[in-house]
Amino acid sequence: MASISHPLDEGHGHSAARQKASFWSTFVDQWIITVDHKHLGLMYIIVALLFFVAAGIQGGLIRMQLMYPNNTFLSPQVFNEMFTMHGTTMVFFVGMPFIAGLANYLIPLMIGARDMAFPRLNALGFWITTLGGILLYSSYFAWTGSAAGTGGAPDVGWFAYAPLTEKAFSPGSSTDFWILSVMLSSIGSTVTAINILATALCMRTKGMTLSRMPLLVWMFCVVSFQILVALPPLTAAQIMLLLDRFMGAHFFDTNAVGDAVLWRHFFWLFGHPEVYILIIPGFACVTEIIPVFARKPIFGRAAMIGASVSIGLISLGVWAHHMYTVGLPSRANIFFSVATMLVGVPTGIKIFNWIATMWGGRIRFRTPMLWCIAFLFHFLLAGLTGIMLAVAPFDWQLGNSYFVVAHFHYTLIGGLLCTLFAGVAYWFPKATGRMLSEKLGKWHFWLMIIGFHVTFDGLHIAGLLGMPRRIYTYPAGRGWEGFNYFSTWGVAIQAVAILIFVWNVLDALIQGKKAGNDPWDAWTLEWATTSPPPEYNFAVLPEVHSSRPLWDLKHPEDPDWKYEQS
Amino acid sequence: MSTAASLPMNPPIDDARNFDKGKVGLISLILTEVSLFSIFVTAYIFYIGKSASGPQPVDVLTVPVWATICLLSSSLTAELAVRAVRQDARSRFLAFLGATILLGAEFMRQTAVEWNKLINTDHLTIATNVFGTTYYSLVGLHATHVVVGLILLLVAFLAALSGANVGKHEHRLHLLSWYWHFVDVIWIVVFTVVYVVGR
Amino acid sequence: MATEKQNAELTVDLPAPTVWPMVLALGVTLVFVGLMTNVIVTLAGVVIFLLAAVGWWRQVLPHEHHETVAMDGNTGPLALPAAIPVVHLRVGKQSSQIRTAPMDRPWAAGVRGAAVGAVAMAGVALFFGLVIRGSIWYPINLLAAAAIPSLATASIEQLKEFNATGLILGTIIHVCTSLLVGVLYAVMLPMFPRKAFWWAGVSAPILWSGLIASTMTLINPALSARVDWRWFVASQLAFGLTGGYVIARTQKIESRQNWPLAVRAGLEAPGVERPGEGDGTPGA
Amino acid sequence: MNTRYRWPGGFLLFASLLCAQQMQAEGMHPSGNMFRPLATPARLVSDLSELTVVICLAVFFVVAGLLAFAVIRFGWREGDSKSEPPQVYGSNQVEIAWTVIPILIVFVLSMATARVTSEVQNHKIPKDALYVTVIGHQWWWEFQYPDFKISTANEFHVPLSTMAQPKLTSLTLKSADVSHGFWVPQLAGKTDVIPNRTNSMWIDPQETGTYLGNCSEYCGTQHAKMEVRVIVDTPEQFDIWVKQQQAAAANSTLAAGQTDANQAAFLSSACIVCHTVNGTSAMGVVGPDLTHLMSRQTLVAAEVPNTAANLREWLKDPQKMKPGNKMPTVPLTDAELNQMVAYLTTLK
Ligand code: HEA
Ligand code: HEA
Ligand code: HEC
Ligand code: CUA
Ligand SMILES: [Cu+2]
Repeated sequence: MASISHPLDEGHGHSAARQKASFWSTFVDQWIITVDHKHLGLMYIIVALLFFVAAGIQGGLIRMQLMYPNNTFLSPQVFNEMFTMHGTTMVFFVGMPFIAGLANYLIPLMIGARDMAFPRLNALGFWITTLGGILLYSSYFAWTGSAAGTGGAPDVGWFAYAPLTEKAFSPGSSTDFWILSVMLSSIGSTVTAINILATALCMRTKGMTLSRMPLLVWMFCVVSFQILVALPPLTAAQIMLLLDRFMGAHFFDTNAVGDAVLWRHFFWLFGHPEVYILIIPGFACVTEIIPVFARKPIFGRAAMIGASVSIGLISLGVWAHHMYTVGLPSRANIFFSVATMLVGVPTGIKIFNWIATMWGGRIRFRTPMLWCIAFLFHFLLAGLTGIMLAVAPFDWQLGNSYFVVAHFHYTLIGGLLCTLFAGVAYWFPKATGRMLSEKLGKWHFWLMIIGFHVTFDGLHIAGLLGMPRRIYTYPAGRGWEGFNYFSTWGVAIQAVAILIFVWNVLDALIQGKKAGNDPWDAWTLEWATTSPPPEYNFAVLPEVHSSRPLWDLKHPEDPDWKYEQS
Repeated sequence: MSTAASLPMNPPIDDARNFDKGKVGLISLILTEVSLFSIFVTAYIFYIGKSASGPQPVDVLTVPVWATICLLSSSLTAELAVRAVRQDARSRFLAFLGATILLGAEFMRQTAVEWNKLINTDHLTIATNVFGTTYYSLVGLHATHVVVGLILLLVAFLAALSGANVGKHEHRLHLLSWYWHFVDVIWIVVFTVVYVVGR
Repeated sequence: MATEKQNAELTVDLPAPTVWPMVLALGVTLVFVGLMTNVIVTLAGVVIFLLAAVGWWRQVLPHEHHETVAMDGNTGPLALPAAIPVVHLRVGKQSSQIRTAPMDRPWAAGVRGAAVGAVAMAGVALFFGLVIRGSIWYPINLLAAAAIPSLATASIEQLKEFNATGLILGTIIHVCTSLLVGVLYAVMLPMFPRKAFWWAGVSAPILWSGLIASTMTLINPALSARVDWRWFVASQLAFGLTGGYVIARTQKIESRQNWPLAVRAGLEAPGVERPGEGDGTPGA
Repeated sequence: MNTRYRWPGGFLLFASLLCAQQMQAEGMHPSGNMFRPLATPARLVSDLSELTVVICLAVFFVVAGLLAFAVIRFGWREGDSKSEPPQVYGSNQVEIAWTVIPILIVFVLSMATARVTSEVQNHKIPKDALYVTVIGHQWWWEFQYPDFKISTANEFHVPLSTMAQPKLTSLTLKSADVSHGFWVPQLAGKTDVIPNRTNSMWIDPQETGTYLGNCSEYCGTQHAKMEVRVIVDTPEQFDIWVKQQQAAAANSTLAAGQTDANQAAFLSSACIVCHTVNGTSAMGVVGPDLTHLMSRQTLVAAEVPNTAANLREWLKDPQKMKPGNKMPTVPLTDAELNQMVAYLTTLK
């Protein structure tokens, strides 16, 4: 659209009027050097999806190796690289960019702003995250030495416990790739978090007080707070590890007096809040979608905000539930057990509020809503297996077993992925102006759900039968074979589902039904502009009087602001 | 400017009780930095007294009184500089800003002298023992922040010298001074942990 | 919604596309790559970083760089789906003759009821301890055994002795559960259609005694092995009857019994009218 | 949209089936099934776990039931598009209720957790307990009995504990390199084995037999093949085993002048740098103690049964059997290989 303005141009930054630009320069303007929050948001999501396919294929390969006992499809070294890359990618280069993308795309639209508070910083965040991902994958092409673990992809697991990551046990550069690429992703996330907070707190349109701000934006504020507080422990620990590896420092060097448990504290001080950083955006999507399809406002709005904030706060103090087996004193184990179980309380409030929102409504079972219902069901189960893990003695048996693997895939696929698909299905018409096909959407939904259950349900039991995680192979005769065999087939079903999703998206882009401005008859501001929205979002910045501005507009006789205490 | 009818990106919004985005941004940044420092401080405290061999803090550290005075007073001069901008007193502003930079630079010089002594006289490097490891990383992390602050202050100073209208950038300078105060407060923590508790 | 003047020829200032953030990111990445390969790469990274920093700097200072975009002219009201009528809950009307204050402070009532119930329950338990087992500490220690392993494996004689941790923990457990149940009573009792007092005093304690009895071997093996269930149920009934009575009275719950559920449950919805609030304003 | 959706019902059925299976899952004996405990710590954990599972299942059925009901009862019907349902914003009373109930549940679970946690962790170790030091290596286990001055690898023996003759075994956990995890599900929960740190745990096995376990903390390439076997003996058998382990290695006491060609071949090879055979010049500590190699059921951290053929294959190319492990391939001719195997198989 506009030509790139040279920074040395005089005229204080107003580029000349628009000229007719070539395809390429338009493309570069819009998809490479853009600072438009909508384009950056979509770019984030596209990158996340690409990495998702990569990490998903890794997940599939992991499952293929574990399909049979004593399988030799992957060598131990390659298998270890596989789950490390899978976990790292899924968390840092799928989850984080996806939620950054959603935040970028939706927040300005929902609060009636023209862009994020710091548009250029936004671009920086995107590029630094993306380059981090590329750096991580370039490790595959790094020099591989003869001894195990000297080059190639990192093989230390996504939580990279010291001292396995020290030079003594992990020579070469594979671990450095892990440290540095994750660090880049952290910088990107921090930048995004600052931007989200500044946008939500400073760019709201007229009349949008904090108490009227959409719950999605509220939850992203909680997430941003968590990112700001919880990412630095990881970054700090990684800096220390780098100093150990490059300059001979001794932070985690157990050959000197370094302490292996210190790394675990620092990592989980980050790692636990991280899982809520991943799921709260999921909660946010669900909180926006369920009311629209149940045709009722969210039940207990204030409680929702309170629950999100308290999850954000409590989750900073429960990290040691990943460390019940390191030999902490019993007092510490009990404290962390209780604190961890307490997180169930605000989470429960949310689950109940969502169900209550559906209660008495007229639920329209379109794909976004189906994903939300599936999410509720899965997250309930995932949360309850979480409670089991939170009971310290139970965790002495379950920890680092396939039960944990099943728990967290329930939270991450049943929870996060379902909500992200819900979000994509819901906002796709807004972002592209086209509807996704309901038929393909339902195929995608059902295959994904079935595949997911086939893959992960049995793994709970394998875990209860003593199967440790992160093993590249296992002997026959311990009762694990069947569960592993079926689990692998589940991936194939999931893969088909994902392919259908991709097909659905491409098909909709090419020949999808026109969406119109407000296809779901929804209530938040993003539906009060065209689909896709213009560069400037709103020609006239809207003024709001309640938390459902479009409801007020559609029901002048019965507006929300009459019932809301402000 | 050129198009009078053009709408600003962020029109002034009256009633939504919006905050200032510069302040929100900076406070967020400070929040995340505090978190970062607290981890290094934790590591320092954790390893106090755990070095089996090599120089110990009591033997080699001397309390950096002068450096501390310099850095703390530079906060005062930074504050005075910002006030000068508000009162549109340009030369006073330049003087105080210059003083801030000089005091900060003196702090860095003191640090350099100390490190030089530690490395060359006491043979304490980051690899010597966990004291060296935690000492250099914590003090070094703080020093990095001082350097970044100094660069920003210097840029402001040069811009002002070359005739930029400082009054227009009052807000930015104000934020910069906040950052500088933050670096100062962190020094108080580092000082307490390294030279008081840890010695 | 439209508050700004509508003008088809309006333009808007948006931040211009810029390459510098991307270049800056590249610089940082190269610095990192250099750590693993060669200092030259790091140096290149630093140079790129500095270039980008300066470029970026000049773009925002002294003025932010904008491009001016014309609006499509379509600034009028948007086409939105036509609204359909809303069904209202219609419950306030039938019961509007009742004029009592709505329940606004369930906490206070719950705490008061809990206090009374807790004392009554403790009374029964202590009576049992003193008269039947011959030691006032016995029931306290049994309760505390839920959380203290040494008490869980103690002999009857040991259980009769004074135990400081036992006393503290037993008290905490007793007070906490009483408070929680009291608050629960205060919010739930109004929701029962009638005879709230009967529910609170008799049914609920019997219900939870049953629940506890079935899991007690797991929750508190010591208590389960040593408890006299008749006395246990009696103490629970003491809690329910006294606590429930206090709460029911405080809240005038009895008098609300013929209101519709939506009102009793305190639903906030247009159409649900709080008795006593007049007719104009819907529920708050 | 023709009918209403009934799929949550299906899910529920599926979930309950799963849970039933989970409660009954019948492993082999000895199995890794944590719900078949055969020692006190494992039993305490298993009881608490049952309570937890029961509570969670109850919560699950209630909440999933509510969800299913909402979905089925309030699903879209013909004619619903003509009006919007009543708009309900919330209810303090109901919300307080569903905040308090979970708090109560958490409270109950917390008490039980507190009791079991301290019961297991703060257990008093009696004076007559047997002490075993467990040392994790990349990718094998070393077991030392300080009282008997014996050392063995990957399998270790402990005495049975009965009501009549309680005998507790206390394990001291240390690591020689990175973090590992010691986990034998039927005896006790896992405890990490961490360098620069000493952890401990205790067991009192109540049935004789062989118990399987795995390293439970990722420790590098061969983490998968770092299995452990605990062999529970009657006190009598245990004493016999100890005596046998304390004896010097076979052939180590040959009179001067006598030679054993096989032994000589072994002692002149690189093996002695890493391995110990008591009474000989082989005193390496990098690899497992081989003094009584043949008394073990398996080789190389339970990778293969302990047979001469497997031993030969192992020596021929350790990297083939267990890629990445820390024993290098020592180049040996076929004849030398035979001599090695011949010697090692005498180490009863
Ligand atoms: C999105 C991610 C996500 C989420 C949301 C959660 C949520 C929870 N997780 Fe999970 N967890 C992970 C991702 C997640 N987890 C990952 C990735 C790991 C493994 C990391 C690794 O080792 O690689 C892990 C590991 C993990 C462990 C460590 C296991 C181990 O390694 O030994 C524990 C232990 O306590 C735990 C507990 C919990 C709990 C209690 C919750 C709670 O938040 C759940 C709360 C929800 C509910 C309880 C359900 C709804 C509530 C009600 C209906 C109310 C009534 C219920 C009660 C009162 C019980 N998780
Ligand atoms: C968002 C997070 C996320 C997601 C979505 C997933 C998705 C999947 N994961 Fe996950 N996983 C983690 C996060 C996640 N994982 C983490 C953090 C770990 C811990 C790592 C560690 O221990 O360090 C882990 C570990 C882990 C393990 C344990 C490894 C071990 O301990 O040894 C396994 C094993 O089954 C597994 C499997 C899978 C599978 C089958 C999927 C599937 O759902 C994937 C489905 C997607 C696709 C299949 C891709 C799309 C399909 C196509 C493009 C078609 C073509 C593809 C094929 C033909 C294969 N993962
Ligand atoms: C560099 C050190 C090293 C050398 C040299 C070495 N080994 Fe080993 N050995 C090991 C290690 C380490 C293991 C454990 C491997 C594992 O289980 O991961 C081992 C395991 C074994 C085992 C299996 C022990 C058991 O309890 O299962 C045997 C037998 C063995 N070595 C024999 C030999 C012989 C014979 C030689 C000489 C030809 C030899 N080793 C040379 C280090 C060495
Ligand atoms: Cu040792 Cu895993
Ligand atoms: Cu966690």
